[in-house]
Amino acid sequence: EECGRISLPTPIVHLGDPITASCTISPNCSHLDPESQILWKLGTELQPGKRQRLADGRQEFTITVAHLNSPRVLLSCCLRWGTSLQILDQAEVQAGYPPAAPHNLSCLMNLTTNSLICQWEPGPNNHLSTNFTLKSFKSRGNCQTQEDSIPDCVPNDGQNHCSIPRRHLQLYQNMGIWVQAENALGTSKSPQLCLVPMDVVKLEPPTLWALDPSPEVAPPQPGCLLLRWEPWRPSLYIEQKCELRHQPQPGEASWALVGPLLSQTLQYELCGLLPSTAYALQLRCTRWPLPGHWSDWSPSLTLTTAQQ
Amino acid sequence: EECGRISLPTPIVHLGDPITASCTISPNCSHLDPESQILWKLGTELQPGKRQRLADGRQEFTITVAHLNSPRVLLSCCLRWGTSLQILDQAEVQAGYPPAAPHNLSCLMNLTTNSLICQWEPGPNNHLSTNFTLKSFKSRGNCQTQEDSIPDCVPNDGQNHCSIPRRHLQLYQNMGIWVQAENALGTSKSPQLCLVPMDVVKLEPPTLWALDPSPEVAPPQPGCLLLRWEPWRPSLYIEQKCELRHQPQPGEASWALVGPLLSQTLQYELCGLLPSTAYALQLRCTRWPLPGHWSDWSPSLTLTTAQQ
Amino acid sequence: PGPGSSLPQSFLLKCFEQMRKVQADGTALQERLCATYKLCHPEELVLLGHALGIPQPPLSSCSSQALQLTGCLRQLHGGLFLYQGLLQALAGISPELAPTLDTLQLDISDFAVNIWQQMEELGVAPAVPPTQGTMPTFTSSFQRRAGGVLVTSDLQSFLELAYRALRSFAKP
Repeated sequence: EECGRISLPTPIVHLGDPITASCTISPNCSHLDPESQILWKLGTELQPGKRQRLADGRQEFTITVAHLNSPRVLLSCCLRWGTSLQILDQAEVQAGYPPAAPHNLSCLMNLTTNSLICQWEPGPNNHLSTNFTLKSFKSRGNCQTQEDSIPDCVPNDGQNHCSIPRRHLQLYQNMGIWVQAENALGTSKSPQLCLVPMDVVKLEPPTLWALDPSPEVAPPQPGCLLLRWEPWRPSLYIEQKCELRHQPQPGEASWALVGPLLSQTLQYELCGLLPSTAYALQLRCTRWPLPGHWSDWSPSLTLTTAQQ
Repeated sequence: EECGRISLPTPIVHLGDPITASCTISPNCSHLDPESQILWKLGTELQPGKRQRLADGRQEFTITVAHLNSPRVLLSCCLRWGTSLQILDQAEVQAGYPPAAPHNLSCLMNLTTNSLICQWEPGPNNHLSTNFTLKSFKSRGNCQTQEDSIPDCVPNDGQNHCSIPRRHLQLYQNMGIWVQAENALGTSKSPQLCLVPMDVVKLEPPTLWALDPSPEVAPPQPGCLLLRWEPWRPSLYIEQKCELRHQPQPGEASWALVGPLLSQTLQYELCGLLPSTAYALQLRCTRWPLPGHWSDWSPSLTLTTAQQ
Repeated sequence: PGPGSSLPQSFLLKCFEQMRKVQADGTALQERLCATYKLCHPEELVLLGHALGIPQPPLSSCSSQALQLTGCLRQLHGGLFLYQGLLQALAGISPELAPTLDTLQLDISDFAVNIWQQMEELGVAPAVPPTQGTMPTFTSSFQRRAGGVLVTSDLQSFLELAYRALRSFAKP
């Protein structure tokens, strides 16, 4: 037969809130004589319980913790038995806060993985296990009305980003997106974004080459460099503009910017540079005139201008 | 209505074997007049077909390839139609060999992943999609009789190793293990291993430290070094022996070996070395006296002996 | 003003981008059908096309002789809707080609939605959305691959004509 059984109103409370637990001692607990003392162990601290006799003859010992100030407390109902303290039952009480609203939600359309990748900041630690879900729906207008729902995107454990696969997206239509955070004490929602996936496309960097002098291509003037570039191949169908930056090496001087430039150029002469000087050159592109994000800068190309 | 349909006795044959295909032309194929010529396209090579009239009025054109010498052939049944050659049907014929018996099967018990990892060599390419399966059973004796079967271990695509998880293993019992290879033309089996998982345990390397002189520890004699080491923590329950190797730096001379040594030594004085010379030191351990595999050598520890 | 001055610039820019994407997807599918199955020329599959009964959508209102905005948009949408159905009928073409086929279908459906919404904004959308007619049945993997060659080839010419029509609508 079982001697003690703890019951809790709820295993999870707000941090700082009170909690009352009761330990019911069954009458036929043979080791128990009426005068046995029941003690509560709160974490490692011993506290007496308030004794009550129930109608059915069972004894009940209650304890009230005024403010539960640690996220996890072990509560044990113990019986003093000779010189030892016997643990009859144990319960775990968790304390925390309802989830704060996730913030800084932002999304990028990734054409390599063909998915919309959204990330957010979860907000302060609420001490409780919290599930984040990226929710979204397709919408005609500016996301006031929901046309078709999109399956929830559940991030891997502990991660604060999620990828919505291509088959759930309409790349050229508005969609409403937000993050929901949920734990035992409540639910919160981030502000809702309203975006068109293709308008948040971020391209991979273009490729920049030096143009080697050849019969058709005259060598560059002093203080000039001959370049050519090509956008990232999978984005060839997207109209883009690019910008070039250059910096004499070693790189104390700041970058100089040249743009806007066409996204595809077979031959470009960059002039106005110092003669016989090494330059680091980088290019980036963005969808244009339709909206999009700038790609990262291409890897640095280092070229040296001709002598005077 | 369908004009032509290819039928093959089998889509997969032995490399070098003959194959006969037939293309049946339906009578109501409106574009077909009795004299139309049916040609076979074997890969890119055109060949005439032998014409036969079937009882039900349909025409059948057959082709026999004496020796199918390439692993994959596209066979097309074509109709000369005006100036063009119309493809009526196309079949894919594969040719290869039954799988060779996998060989060099070996297994190691990995205490980090807590699984028995077996690897093998698949044998020559048989040109056909081949499935490898690691099969095993628990056995009392020397694997002649099968007590309990163990679920098949199916490697990821293209990999020639597989891990049998702990829950399927009895670490101190014999088990029979072999690899089965199967493709459309047959099945083959590797020779069977009979092993006890713990007897093929391979430990992670021990950790080797220099023993810094301190009040309790006198500085080492010239030509000596003070060391201590500890086996890999998760293997502390396993009785082991170790061996040390050292090599003066820079390392032209070969390694000198010292062993057997206890698996755990709080203080060890290594002598017989050249004074004021840098030495690279490494340690490895193995389960002992029970069988096991040597661990890899520990990362190199470089110490310099005192002056004379 | 030109026949299409009522078409917003952003709609046209999106259309051109979507068309180039669908054409790129179509080319990818054609290249793979050619590389893997040596099915490189639609002309070799004309007879089979007749036998399978692969329909070709009308685009008369988009031709230069009879260019008409509403009619062209409706035929463009109708054609895209038909191609969605045809590509769906090709499902099971082969494990290697399935991803390319899926991308093509998704991009065509996105494009069709864009056209439909623009027609609604212009108040010229058909009262009843189109419903798919009977599709050809492809009874073997060869027929699905041959169908893939024929459908993508027709789709490329369809898009070429539509691109030129929209280009002329874009001129002020």
